[in-house]
Amino acid sequence: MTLTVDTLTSWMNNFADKIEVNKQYLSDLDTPIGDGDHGFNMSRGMKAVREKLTTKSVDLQAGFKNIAMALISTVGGASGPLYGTAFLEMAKKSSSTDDLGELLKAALAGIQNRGGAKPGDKTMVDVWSELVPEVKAGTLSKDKIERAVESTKDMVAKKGRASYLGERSKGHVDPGSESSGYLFEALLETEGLL
Amino acid sequence: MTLTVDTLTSWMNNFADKIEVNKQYLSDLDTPIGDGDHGFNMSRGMKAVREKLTTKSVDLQAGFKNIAMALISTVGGASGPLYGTAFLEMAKKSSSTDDLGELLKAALAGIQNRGGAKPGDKTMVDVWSELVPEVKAGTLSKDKIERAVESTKDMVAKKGRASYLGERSKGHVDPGSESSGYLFEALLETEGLL
Amino acid sequence: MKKIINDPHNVVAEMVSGMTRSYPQFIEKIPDTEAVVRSDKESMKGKVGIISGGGSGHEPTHAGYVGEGMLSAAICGQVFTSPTPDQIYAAIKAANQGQGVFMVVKNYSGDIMNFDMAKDLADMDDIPVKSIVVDDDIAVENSLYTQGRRGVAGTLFMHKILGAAAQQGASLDEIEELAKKVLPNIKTIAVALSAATNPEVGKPGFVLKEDEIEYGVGIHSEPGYRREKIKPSKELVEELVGKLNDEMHLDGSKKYACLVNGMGATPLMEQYIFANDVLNKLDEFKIKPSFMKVGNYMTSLDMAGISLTLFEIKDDKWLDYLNFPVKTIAW
Amino acid sequence: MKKIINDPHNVVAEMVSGMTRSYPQFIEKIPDTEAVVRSDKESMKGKVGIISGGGSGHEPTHAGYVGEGMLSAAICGQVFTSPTPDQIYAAIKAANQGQGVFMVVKNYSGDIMNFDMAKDLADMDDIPVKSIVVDDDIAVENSLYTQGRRGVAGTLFMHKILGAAAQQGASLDEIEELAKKVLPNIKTIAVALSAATNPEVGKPGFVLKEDEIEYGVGIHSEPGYRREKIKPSKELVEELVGKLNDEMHLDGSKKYACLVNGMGATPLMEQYIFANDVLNKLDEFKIKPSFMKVGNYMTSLDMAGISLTLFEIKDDKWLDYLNFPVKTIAW
Ligand SMILES: Nc1ncnc2c1ncn2[C@@H]1O[C@H](COP(=O)(O)OP(=O)(O)O)[C@@H](O)[C@H]1O
Ligand SMILES: Nc1ncnc2c1ncn2[C@@H]1O[C@H](COP(=O)(O)OP(=O)(O)O)[C@@H](O)[C@H]1O
Ligand SMILES: [Mg+2]
Ligand SMILES: [Mg+2]
Ligand SMILES: [Mg+2]
Ligand SMILES: [Mg+2]
Repeated sequence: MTLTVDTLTSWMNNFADKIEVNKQYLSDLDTPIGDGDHGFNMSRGMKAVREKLTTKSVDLQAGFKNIAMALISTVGGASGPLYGTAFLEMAKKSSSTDDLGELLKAALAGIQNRGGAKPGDKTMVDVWSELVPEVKAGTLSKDKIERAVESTKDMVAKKGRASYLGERSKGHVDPGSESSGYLFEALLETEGLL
Repeated sequence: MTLTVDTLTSWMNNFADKIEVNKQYLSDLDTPIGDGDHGFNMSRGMKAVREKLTTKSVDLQAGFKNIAMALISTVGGASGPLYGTAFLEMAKKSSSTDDLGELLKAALAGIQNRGGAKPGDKTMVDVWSELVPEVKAGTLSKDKIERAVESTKDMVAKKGRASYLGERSKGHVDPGSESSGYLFEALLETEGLL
Repeated sequence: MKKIINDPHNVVAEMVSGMTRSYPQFIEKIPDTEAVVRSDKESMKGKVGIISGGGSGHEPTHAGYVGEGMLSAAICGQVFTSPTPDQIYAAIKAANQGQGVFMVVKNYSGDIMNFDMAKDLADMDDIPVKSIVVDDDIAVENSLYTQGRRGVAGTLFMHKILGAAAQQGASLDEIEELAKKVLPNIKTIAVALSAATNPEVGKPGFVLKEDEIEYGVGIHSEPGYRREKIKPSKELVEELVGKLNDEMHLDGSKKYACLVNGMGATPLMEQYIFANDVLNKLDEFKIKPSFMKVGNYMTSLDMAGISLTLFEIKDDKWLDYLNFPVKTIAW
Repeated sequence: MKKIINDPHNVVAEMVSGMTRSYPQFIEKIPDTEAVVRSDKESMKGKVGIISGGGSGHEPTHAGYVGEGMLSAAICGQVFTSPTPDQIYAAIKAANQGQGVFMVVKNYSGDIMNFDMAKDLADMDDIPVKSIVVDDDIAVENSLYTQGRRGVAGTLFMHKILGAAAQQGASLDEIEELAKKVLPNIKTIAVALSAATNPEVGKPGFVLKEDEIEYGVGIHSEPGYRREKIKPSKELVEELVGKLNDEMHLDGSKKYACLVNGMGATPLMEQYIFANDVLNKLDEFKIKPSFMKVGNYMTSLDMAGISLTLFEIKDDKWLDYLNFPVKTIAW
């Protein structure tokens, strides 16, 4: 459960692959309750991340920082600062630990700080707050990821663009939760990590 | 073949009826080679004419002038000044004659003067120049009117909006010729006139 | 047809009312007409009046250009239909300050005849009236034997130049001379993605397929010269600047003004992208426009498309006229 | 999707390039960004910088309002996507003249977070930065527990007022106080006839039937509060002014500014007809707007529809700010 520059790189490349494959699907999820661009936003960002990762970072902190800066400066929208902040917080934390659970905990705190969302607000926070403890406990599974993502479907959005819909945001999976699900799936699939 | 205030009135009311019934058709004719408004233009004008005719004019000249002014001030477009001028010229002429052939001859001269079109230019001039001699000769017929109107179909427009189409104006009846055809039909149908 | 209107037969009256009431500082209605005149009468004193008009549906043309430094009055005809002589005559009288009135007419049979009749009426009142007929659209073949070419978006430059000259005190004869000199240097060509729907007619002038465009369309949905599949903006520019070059022989040692004009339903984003490609293409000719505008200036109701106007500035004074400050709704 | 573009992924860069190159007298690009700053640096000297920005697709917002008397700089994000903090930070630096910078932000999660992060960056440089979050759209319920309301066309008035105040020398604190006072008096509501098509997405945000409209739609095709059959303009006005009245309690003894805003594909003729009906309806409240504008000011790509903004002018100074002359592309 400790992260290295190499495992970080393969985790991120895997995440980038998933985003690329599901770009249209993520944007489709963002259409009924948002503005239909989440897939394109994430794809733009992960292309920049992949670009950065072609040069090997000196250490974990540099790696996280590079990823954070790439996301912050290319994604925009709501997901840009949120994912960007998550990786920036992991960069900060990585000076004192390389434990994945600890790093992700810091990331979640950063997301909540930046966006002010609580669990139940139908945002990526729902997936992160559900799954970070699972990572720490070593019990993350594909099934749990799926359930965490699906759980956002029946929620009423309180933050983000979907919140303008009120009750009508019900019945749709939150796009940022879906992309966060991919991040955790990519983690699960990264060999030698969990 | 002499015109009176009463026969002028029934001629015009009959013409107005025909315009109203065929308003959409005239606009449809104006769509492929013009701007699709000829029927609406004429209908606006003939409504105003009908309104004017509810008060009986003192004499033929006043009658023609009223009609001319109604058309000039409500139709607009190309057909407004042309029909307007036609009736204005008949008003002028009616101080010296009440012969229908003479009056219509003056009207045609006015139309040509105003618009500069010659026979063969695919305008209402084609119908007028074909049919005015028939009226003078007492040989106007439904058939001749129809043929005069139809003859514009294969012409290439040289004046009016249709002229911007060049060769592509071929194959469509000229809308102003069709409405002029109605004017002559209305004349033919006016009892005690021809 | 989905439109924000009330009665399709009453759109012009309501439009003119909305325009004059929204902008009373610039324009007011001439009573009993659908024509408008400057509210600021002081600014017209002692000047030649410049008037323009035509069918409605080209908003902000024509009323949007009435105001100090530009038009004195404008006449709003029915949609796509020339205004009537009595209304034009009313505008002439409202614009006349004893120095005469100059009429900017676009080359359509209806406009020419109605403005002519209005001039006849003004003659009887001894109001000196002169005019120019604008025919900037190069999509149509030029010919002595037909109607000739249509007047389209380039008319905007004519309004601006004559308006500035009149404001600076040019006489009626000087205005006429200026108009004649300017006219042959303004050329326009358009491309349409969809036709306009006249509210009274209820259906579009023509229908293009989901992937089709048409070059050379007029501002009343008159058909153009070629239909083909939609192309990238760059290639549309290639075609349109090519046509303009055939006509004008673009030359890097000369000065030009440029107008990229949206037809009504085309977003500004697309217009700016198109403008960017126009500037790239003009670069190849070593031309950097001395004056440029991008926006909805001479529209055609809800038509989607763009027209491109180039205007060779033969005299630096013309550039000053273009830059001369005005107080209007829309310049 | 039929659009005059080249590459759907490159529309913003080409649009900004077209805009800055067409109007070099007003704006120029900030190097390595899609942000623009006033060309006339002299006009910014010693003044608080006012900046604004957000996703693109709302042209002429935001870059069209950069110029003397209005915005100092504007940041153009991807279509309907908040710009990134580094670009906002570049605009802050370009706008800062030692008096600090005030940011006008619209109430979207993305905008708020990105502008916040930019402020953090500016803090490290000791550039004083303050901001206001505009949330004028009354279509959405106001609530302390959610995101709250969207920022839409009323933002235009905020830009104008703060821009004028800054130009006249107001300090950063004074600007903040002014912004806070103005904010609760600006309210907007919209009606859509069709949704926008983001070029990257390739299909409209939602689809309305040939005879359907939707009230309360946002400027990114966010769904509104009710769908129904198309109505005459008068009745649309009845609904929209009714909603505004519920919120603002319209009062003939008070002063108002009014903005009738076209969403991109709606012809000006329809906007003026709608404006006429708005003025009729306001007449019933004995209100005659002290300031009015009609046109495409805050668009949503090719969306068809109109928004109506009313702004209660609580202080005559605000009216002076609205009338203060500016040099911009689009005000
Ligand atoms: N305040 C917030 N806190 C946490 N997550 C948020 C917040 N606002 C939005 N999100 C997440 O961002 C996602 C939308 O991202 P994206 O579509 O890229 O941005 P935008 O909404 O600006 O278009 C939402 O699905 C949600 O998960
Ligand atoms: N110069 C002209 N001389 C004679 N008739 C003309 C001329 N120009 C146009 N017309 C006639 O006017 C008709 C079109 O009228 P209308 O559609 O009402 O006007 P507009 O073309 O202005 O829309 C044409 O069909 C033609 O018969
Ligand atoms: Mg989104
Ligand atoms: Mg016609
Ligand atoms: Mg017409
Ligand atoms: Mg977005």
